[in-house]
Amino acid sequence: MTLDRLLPLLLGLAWLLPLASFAAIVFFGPRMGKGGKGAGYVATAAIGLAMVLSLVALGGWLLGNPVTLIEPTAGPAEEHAEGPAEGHAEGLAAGKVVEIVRPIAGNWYTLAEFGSLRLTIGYYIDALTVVMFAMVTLVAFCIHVYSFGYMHEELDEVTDPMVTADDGGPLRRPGRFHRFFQYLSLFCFSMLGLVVAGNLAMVFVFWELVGICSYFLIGFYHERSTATNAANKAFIVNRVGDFGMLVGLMALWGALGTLAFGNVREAPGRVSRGVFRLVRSAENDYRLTVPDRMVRQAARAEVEKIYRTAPTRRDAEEQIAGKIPEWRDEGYGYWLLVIAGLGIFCGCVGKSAQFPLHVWLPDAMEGPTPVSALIHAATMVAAGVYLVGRFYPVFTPEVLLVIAVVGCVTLFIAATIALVATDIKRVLAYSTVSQLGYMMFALGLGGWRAGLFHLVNHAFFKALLFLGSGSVIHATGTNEMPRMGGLLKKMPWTAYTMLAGCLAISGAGVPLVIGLSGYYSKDAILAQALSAWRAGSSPVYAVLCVVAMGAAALTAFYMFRLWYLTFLGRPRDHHVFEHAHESPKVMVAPLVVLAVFSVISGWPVLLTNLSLTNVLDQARPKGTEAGSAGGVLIPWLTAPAEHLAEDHAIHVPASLLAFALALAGFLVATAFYGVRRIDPDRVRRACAPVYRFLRNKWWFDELYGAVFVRPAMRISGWIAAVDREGIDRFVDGLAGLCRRVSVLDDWIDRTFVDRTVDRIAQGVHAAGLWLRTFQTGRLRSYVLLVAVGTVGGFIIVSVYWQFVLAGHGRMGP
Amino acid sequence: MSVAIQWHSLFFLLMALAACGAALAVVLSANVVRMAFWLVVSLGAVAGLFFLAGADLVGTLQLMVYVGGTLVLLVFGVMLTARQPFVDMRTAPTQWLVAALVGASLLAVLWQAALSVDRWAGRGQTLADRQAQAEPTAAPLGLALVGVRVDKPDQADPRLRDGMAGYLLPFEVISVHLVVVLIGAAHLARAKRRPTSPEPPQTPRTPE
Amino acid sequence: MAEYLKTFLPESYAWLAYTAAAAVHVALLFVLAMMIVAVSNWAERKIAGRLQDRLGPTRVGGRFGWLQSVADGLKLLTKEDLVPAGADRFLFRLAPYLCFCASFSVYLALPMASGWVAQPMNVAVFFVLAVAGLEVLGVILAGYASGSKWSLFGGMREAAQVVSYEVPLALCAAIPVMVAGTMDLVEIGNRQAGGFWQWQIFHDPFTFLTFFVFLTCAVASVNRAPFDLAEAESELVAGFMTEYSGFRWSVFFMAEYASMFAVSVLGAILFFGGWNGPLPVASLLGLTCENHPLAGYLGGLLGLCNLLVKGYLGIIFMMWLRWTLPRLRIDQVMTVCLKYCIPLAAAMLLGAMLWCYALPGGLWAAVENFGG
Amino acid sequence: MNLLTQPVGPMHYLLVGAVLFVCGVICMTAKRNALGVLMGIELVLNGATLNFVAFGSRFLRGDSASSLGLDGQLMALFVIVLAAAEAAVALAIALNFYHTHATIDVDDASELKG
Repeated sequence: MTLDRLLPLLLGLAWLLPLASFAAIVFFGPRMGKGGKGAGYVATAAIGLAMVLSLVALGGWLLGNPVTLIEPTAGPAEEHAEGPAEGHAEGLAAGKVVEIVRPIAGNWYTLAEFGSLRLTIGYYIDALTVVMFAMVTLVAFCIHVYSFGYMHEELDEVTDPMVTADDGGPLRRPGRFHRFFQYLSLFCFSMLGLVVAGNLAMVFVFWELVGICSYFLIGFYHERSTATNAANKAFIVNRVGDFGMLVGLMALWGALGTLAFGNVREAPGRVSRGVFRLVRSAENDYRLTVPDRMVRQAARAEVEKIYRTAPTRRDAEEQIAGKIPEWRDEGYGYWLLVIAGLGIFCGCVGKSAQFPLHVWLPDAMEGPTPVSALIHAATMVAAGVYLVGRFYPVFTPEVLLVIAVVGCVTLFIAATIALVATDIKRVLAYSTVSQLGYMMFALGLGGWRAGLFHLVNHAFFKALLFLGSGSVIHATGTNEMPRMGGLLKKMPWTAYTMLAGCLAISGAGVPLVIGLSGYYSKDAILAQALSAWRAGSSPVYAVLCVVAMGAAALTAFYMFRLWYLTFLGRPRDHHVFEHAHESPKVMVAPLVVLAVFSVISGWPVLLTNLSLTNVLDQARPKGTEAGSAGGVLIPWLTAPAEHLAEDHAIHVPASLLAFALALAGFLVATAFYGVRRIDPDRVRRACAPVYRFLRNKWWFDELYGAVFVRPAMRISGWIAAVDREGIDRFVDGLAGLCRRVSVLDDWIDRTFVDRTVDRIAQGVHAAGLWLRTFQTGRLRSYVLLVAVGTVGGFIIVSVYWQFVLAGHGRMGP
Repeated sequence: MSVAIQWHSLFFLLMALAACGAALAVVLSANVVRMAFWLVVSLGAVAGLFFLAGADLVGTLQLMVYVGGTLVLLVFGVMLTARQPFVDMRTAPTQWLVAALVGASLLAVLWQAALSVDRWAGRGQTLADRQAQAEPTAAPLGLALVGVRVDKPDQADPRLRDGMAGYLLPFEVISVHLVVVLIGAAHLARAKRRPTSPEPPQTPRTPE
Repeated sequence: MAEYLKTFLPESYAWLAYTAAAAVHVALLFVLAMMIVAVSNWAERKIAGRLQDRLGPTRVGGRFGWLQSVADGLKLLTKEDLVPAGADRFLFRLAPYLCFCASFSVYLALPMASGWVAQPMNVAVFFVLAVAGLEVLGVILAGYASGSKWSLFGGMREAAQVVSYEVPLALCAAIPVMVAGTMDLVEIGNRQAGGFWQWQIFHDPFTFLTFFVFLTCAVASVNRAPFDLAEAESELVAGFMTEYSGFRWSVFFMAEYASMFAVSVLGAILFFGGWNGPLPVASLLGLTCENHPLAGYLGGLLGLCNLLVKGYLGIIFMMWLRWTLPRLRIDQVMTVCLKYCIPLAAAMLLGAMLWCYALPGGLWAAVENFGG
Repeated sequence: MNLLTQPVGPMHYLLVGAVLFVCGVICMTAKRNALGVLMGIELVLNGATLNFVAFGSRFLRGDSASSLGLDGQLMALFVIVLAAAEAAVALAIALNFYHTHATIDVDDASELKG
């Protein structure tokens, strides 16, 4: 079996296994063992099997497509870029790049065809897909295992101290162990479907499925009003993004007539082009060009004009075909492409909690901690980044700039808020937002590989951090860091694995030699930023670069603040401290596994070309390897080729700078909380306005409340008033009129209709009384009547025959 | 012309006379058991008529189902209810008269109808013709019941020829009908506990 | 035969030929039936004696008392023929003849050897079953007409029993019919020509099991012990025959033996190859019509002997049963029919059907195919 | 009309059928015993069956093309089977009636009188 056939099979199975588990739990969940414990085994087995399949697929991919290094080809950057970019390109293009491997695209099943729209269940498999599969299933498996420990209370009746029941005491409710795993399974299915999806329609479906799972899981403790509010918030905020995504989808579909990513061989010799090859066609050297159909769509007015003037249809078509390059140069259709890109990115903003839609993610921490780890750190929010990466070839430079700016703003805002948050999970949530911002930022600056590399690494260490914090919460029963402290002795495994996570996220390592995973990816991002600064002609890039660097320091600071507050120092709440204990093995084991991955996932395999970055690079969209420069709308845009950032001139300073900043953050945090040289309270008082600003999360919630929520409420109040005063009155009047008419009608009914009917009924009654005399109740007289009737009928028919029909011919021969 | 005596006709006459005579006897006998006996004779003679008409399967079935099954059941019923007052139940002479009148008029109509078509007289055939036409009917009938008509190969419509014209559906319907009827009859006729009190009978107990 | 006779007669007397042929057939069959009755009567006494560890008839006609039947017949003929006062005289007199007619009519369609049959019939199996079932009418009428409580009970029991047992009997008969693919008894018998492994009882496991159900139902349908409730002498004096004596009583007796033999022969033809012996002696010796009409005649005689032996084995088996097993109660009789025989027969029918579908050639052909 | 020298045709069967039918009707009208009525029904059904067989028989008609053929016999089969079913139910009803009213006089079954 070739890889083309094997991979869809393996990944398809890995994708559908959680669905099977979901279905099984939906139907039989409550009956699976005591309290639904079997549901956990089923779900874990499913995702475990999916993990094995994904790892086999990964192995198969690596065997079938070994990483090969080639000389970078001269890309469009060299040809088009003017000014400083050229110099770099000439001087620095020394490194080798990874050969791009053709993706495997196809359809499993066609759902429906409406005209030219084909809704299919397709796949688009490249190195990114395979790596994502392995990562998602691995992390999900760890989290499933961990959930056995974390959710074990749900096996029995649960007492929820945070909800007051009707009788005033804490709410008691039956456990929902199986339901938790049911949602986890559905979520895994949706996420894997999103990753393997071969077209945008499918992506959208799974996108929404992921959203609904998130909704379910955030609202898992649905008796708590905070949880339901958070679930609603997440759902609604995501809808805002999805609206943009729908706009993008429609723009693409309307202009291109297809939603498939890659080229799909529908029949031998017939290949339908996907979006990627339409936008970056091989004839055009994979350069981003506006497709013909899109140009035509945009230049509809001209097309109609030609049709009106041209003598025949064929002439018109020929004229149009001749004019299309001209129109393209005039910029027709480019806007459409930009809108499509912005729309898709809008969806990603919602899902990946980017500014300005980042507000839902911290609230989503109301869900159980494994959910936070799985969804709101490792996978679902990564979906946005993943989609940006997947859809990368279609983004125009302008869109890329927007992405970079949004990412930059997000990473900065989130990092600042994380500085002052005290809820351990919220710190991590803001850190997640910030890290996602980093990924977007990298992608926007052309750092495709850097962004996705960070995505994978982040999934490992953020899952680790969340699970660790879950372990802490599990042990202490509180989320508030000020009530913790000194837990290092009580729970060493959790503490040290979390330390590994903190180091990883901060980018610790020996500069230029070796480091934890975060070191590599964050380095790559910052190097790309530096590269863009140096390649770009605009100060915007400088600002972006500086902000990102600064936020790196903040990252180190808040992470170590978290760690110090939690694990070091004197116990601040003795009750909590006494209560604390190390978590059970089933929770610790996933922590260790994830810690190992957080440490090593960035390391290359010695003596080979094999490393996560190189494997990811195999999936790099064709035509983006050489970067881009200059947009049609804004001329100074640039996204330098990524291999340029590996040059020592950029890489070394970026690396050192990043390390220095992280170290600075770490030292400051140590000074504040580790050795307590600086009293945090004093600083807080000194910068009270800033503190309040950050403490209130930049007043985003209040801002949205004032700008969107309250006006909406007020408008709806007005509308309700109109409804009450205008429409209701009108309807009431109509009803009154109806009553009058019906009174009249009633009179007519009684006087005329009823009397007629009564008469008829009386007549029928009398006839019945007369007829009943014939029903003697004697069987024999009935038979007699039947016989007499038969004879009579015969006689009548024959007489009729004789006298009426006799003249028209006789029966018989 | 003693040569041309048609044996077939002779036997027909015998059987027809037996059937009609026995039927008349059924009408005229007052004793219900004798009625049953004469009915047996009449139906047996009808079975003979079926054989004479070349319908051997129908004749056998008549013997088996009708005479052997239905009538035994009937006689069984007669015996179950054979208390002396019911064995000889006389009918009023006026009712006899009315019945006879109606019957006679019906017979007149039917008789006239039977004689009115010349083709039905069956003239102009020889015994040899008939014997040449004698053929087994069991297999074609069975095939027709399962939906294959072998006797009508000249059917124009190929869909009908390919078996749609058979009697599969009526066969199934009648089979199910028979099962339902038998179960229903068993349920109806099952022995019930007589209520000892003057109260109306209780709800029938469910059969075990 | 009529054709043969016609050659001797002038054209205008052809009807005489038919009449003569019919008369000969009837006479032959009647003699056969009478012989069977006589021999069975004697055999029954002897077998009963042996089974009860006594000698049975020994005096009349030499050593084995083989003239006992004749003596019995003479005795019965000379007995006074009584008609009870409360009886329905007409039906009382008619009933025994009706009984005998029914069981004798069965012989019309029973072939005695290949082609030796009074009336070749396309639906012979069916006809035999139908006519054999008519015997019950005579019994019922006898029971009623006697005007006696015992007789009426006997008749009712008979009616219930026979109507019930006809169902599994017909089902069991349907299985060999289905296997053979015809209802013509001559055809069924001819298909089993060859060795005993060609007999239909060895066609497949289902027919093998079916035979035993058939046996049970056959015994029940001819009212033999242990199903002889209609004439249960310990409870009903003698059942429907209580009031009969003399010649009429003997007619009932004849009817019983005649139908016993008829059912045995039917079973023999359906399951045991009919006139085909366990080894194909006749064809080995060349006794077939193809060689010479006379040879065919001899072969037919041999077949007749075969069939008589088989039929007699059946009768002897029934006698053995009668003198061995106690009588069942009426509810047990009904239970055996409704709860065991019918479901078993239906299951066998289904099984045989599937077998025919899967292995049309039967067990032997399957084995042969397997070997080849 | 010398029946002995003339071939039998459907007409003769029809006449026999008519006699049976009429006898059945008279039975149904004149007999007070429920089982007598039942027997009348059987006679009527047999008269009808006879007609079917007669029309379906190739034996009786020279023009076999216009005969009912097997259809007539099939109808007859159905009639016989349905008659069996009918007899079973009717007998069950009669017995039930006998159980509840201690009589089988159909004239006593007049509770549904109008």
